[in-house]
Amino acid sequence: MSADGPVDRLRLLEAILFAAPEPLGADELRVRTGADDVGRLLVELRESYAGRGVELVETGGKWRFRTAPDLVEAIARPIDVARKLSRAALETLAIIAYHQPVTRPEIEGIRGVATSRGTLDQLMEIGWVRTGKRREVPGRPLTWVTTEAFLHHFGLPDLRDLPGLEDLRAIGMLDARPVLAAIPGAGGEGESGDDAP
Amino acid sequence: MSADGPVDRLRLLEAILFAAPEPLGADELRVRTGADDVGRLLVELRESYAGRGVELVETGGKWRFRTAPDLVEAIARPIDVARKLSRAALETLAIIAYHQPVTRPEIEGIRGVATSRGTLDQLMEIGWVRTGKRREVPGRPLTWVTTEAFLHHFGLPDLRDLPGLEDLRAIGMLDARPVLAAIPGAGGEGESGDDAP
Amino acid sequence: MTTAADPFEQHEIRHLRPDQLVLDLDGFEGPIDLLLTLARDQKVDLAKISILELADQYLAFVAAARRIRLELAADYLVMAAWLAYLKSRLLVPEPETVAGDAPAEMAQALAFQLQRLEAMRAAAARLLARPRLGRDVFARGMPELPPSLERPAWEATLHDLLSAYGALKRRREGVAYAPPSWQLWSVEHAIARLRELIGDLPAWGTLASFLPPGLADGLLGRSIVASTLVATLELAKEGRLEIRQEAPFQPVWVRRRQSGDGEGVA
Repeated sequence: MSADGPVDRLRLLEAILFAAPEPLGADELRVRTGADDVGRLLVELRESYAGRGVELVETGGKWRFRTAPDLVEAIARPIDVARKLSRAALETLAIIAYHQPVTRPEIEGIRGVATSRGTLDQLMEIGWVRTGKRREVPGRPLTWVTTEAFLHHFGLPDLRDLPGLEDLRAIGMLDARPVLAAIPGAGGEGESGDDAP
Repeated sequence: MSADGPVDRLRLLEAILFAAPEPLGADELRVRTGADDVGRLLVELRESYAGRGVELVETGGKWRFRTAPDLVEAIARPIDVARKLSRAALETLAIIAYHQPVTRPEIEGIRGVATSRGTLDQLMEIGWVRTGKRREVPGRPLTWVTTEAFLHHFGLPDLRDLPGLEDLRAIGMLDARPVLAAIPGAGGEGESGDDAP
Repeated sequence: MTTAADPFEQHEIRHLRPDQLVLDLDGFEGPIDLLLTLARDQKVDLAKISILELADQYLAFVAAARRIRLELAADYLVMAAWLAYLKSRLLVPEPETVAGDAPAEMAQALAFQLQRLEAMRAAAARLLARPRLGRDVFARGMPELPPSLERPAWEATLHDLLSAYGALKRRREGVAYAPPSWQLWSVEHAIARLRELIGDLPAWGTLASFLPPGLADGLLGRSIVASTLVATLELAKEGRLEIRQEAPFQPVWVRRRQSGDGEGVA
């Protein structure tokens, strides 16, 4: 145990108040610092913070640090409010991730429904997708690709680290539902043939 | 709000860092204080706390206030993460820290024993290690690296500040290659097989 | 598996004396760990360790262990055999013709293995000796949450993304089970067939007589009937056929349109 001189007791007091999960009274501080003159030390500590960005205050007989009131508004900070992505957005994002570069008609072909402009806008605004090169076919449609931020958010070092179809199958994410086997005459080849892109 | 002069920006920086529940990077601090010279302000703020009970430290590229280490005994509370860690887990942590990115077979080669399943899980759960890129060799084994939380916990500004790193490198101790394949338990097979956690 | 409070506690030497009754092998994580502990017993720089002496100690230890309890994990025995072999090669230099690694190289590799593990243990100990957050140093106990400017944080995990893609794939596989078109009798097909047939059929015939022989049951059969009916209507429109039906649900009669009615046929 160090902390004998008045300076050290002041440091100790400062550290205890800083780390405390709740405001502390003088009595408890006296016990924990071993300083009989804790009242004087508290005043000294408060003075040493005067005019700084942080101040030591006493409320209801208990002491705590807090940020200087005039700075409260200035330290306002953006708080992330969790929002869930719609299923349409998730699917569109997944298709872009797996099929990039991919055009919007291709995305719609894979999803089987029209993609609202808002979905891509939203993904772009979040910063997970961006437009890529134009496809060199008639009409030169824009393609869509994922961004660095996408990799970062989903914890992927690289696009190659995106789990492949084999991995998905292993996890059980490709388990097919029971098939509508009753359609008469629809037997034979379970051909899909609709691999869009 | 107010806060235009250098003193005010210093106060604002102090208040933001003091109030923050987690370490903050210079970029975020630059945005939130509006100070282009936030790096200089951080150094100035750190100096103004030198020798007090609370100090400003940079770990993993992020800044936070914390209590001075020499006061440990006076404010220590009985929380010890390491008490629950097995020797195997600690050794594995050190190997990942000093050899990263390192594959599981390499860890096993250095330790001379197979890694039990719980070891990496435990380190990952604590948040000190995570998977990195796959190694571009046959089998593409996953590699393991340490996290920012690891740096924060051990008070390391950067991975380069790992204790003794340069010395260990100089004497060739950071070579993760398997030694003679013939040595039993030395993991010379170079087989990955089940690198998935 | 050690779970001591200090995980880097040295193994007690008394556990290692071959003549000691207490042989705690459970304290070791494999033969390399045991070897390293024995090497420390030599009290020299690991770089100058005598591998011969180490081999002797290990073999003595294993011999003692086997005297007391016969169960010894296989890897300890493999290491014993390997060390015995290394020892014999070190003691009796053999001619160059012998295949395999040179004994000096093997000894050196083992020494490196031990040094490297020792270095990592020392590194771990130095890491643990640092002031650690939440144990030695403390962050702000009462972080203040400043007034917030709300910002949407899109909550989507890799799991969400993968399930969405998985669901999509499943849905598409479901779509694929719709009856493929080649199993239906297309109208084009029926028209082509009718065009061929009507030339041979000047008199009235029932629609059924135009259907292919061996009419299939089910969807295909029904599609043939429907397509052929549509085909007759189409050919009637073209002026090639006449259609007649006495009453609802009665047979449908068709015949080739009689010539001399003038209208050219496209």
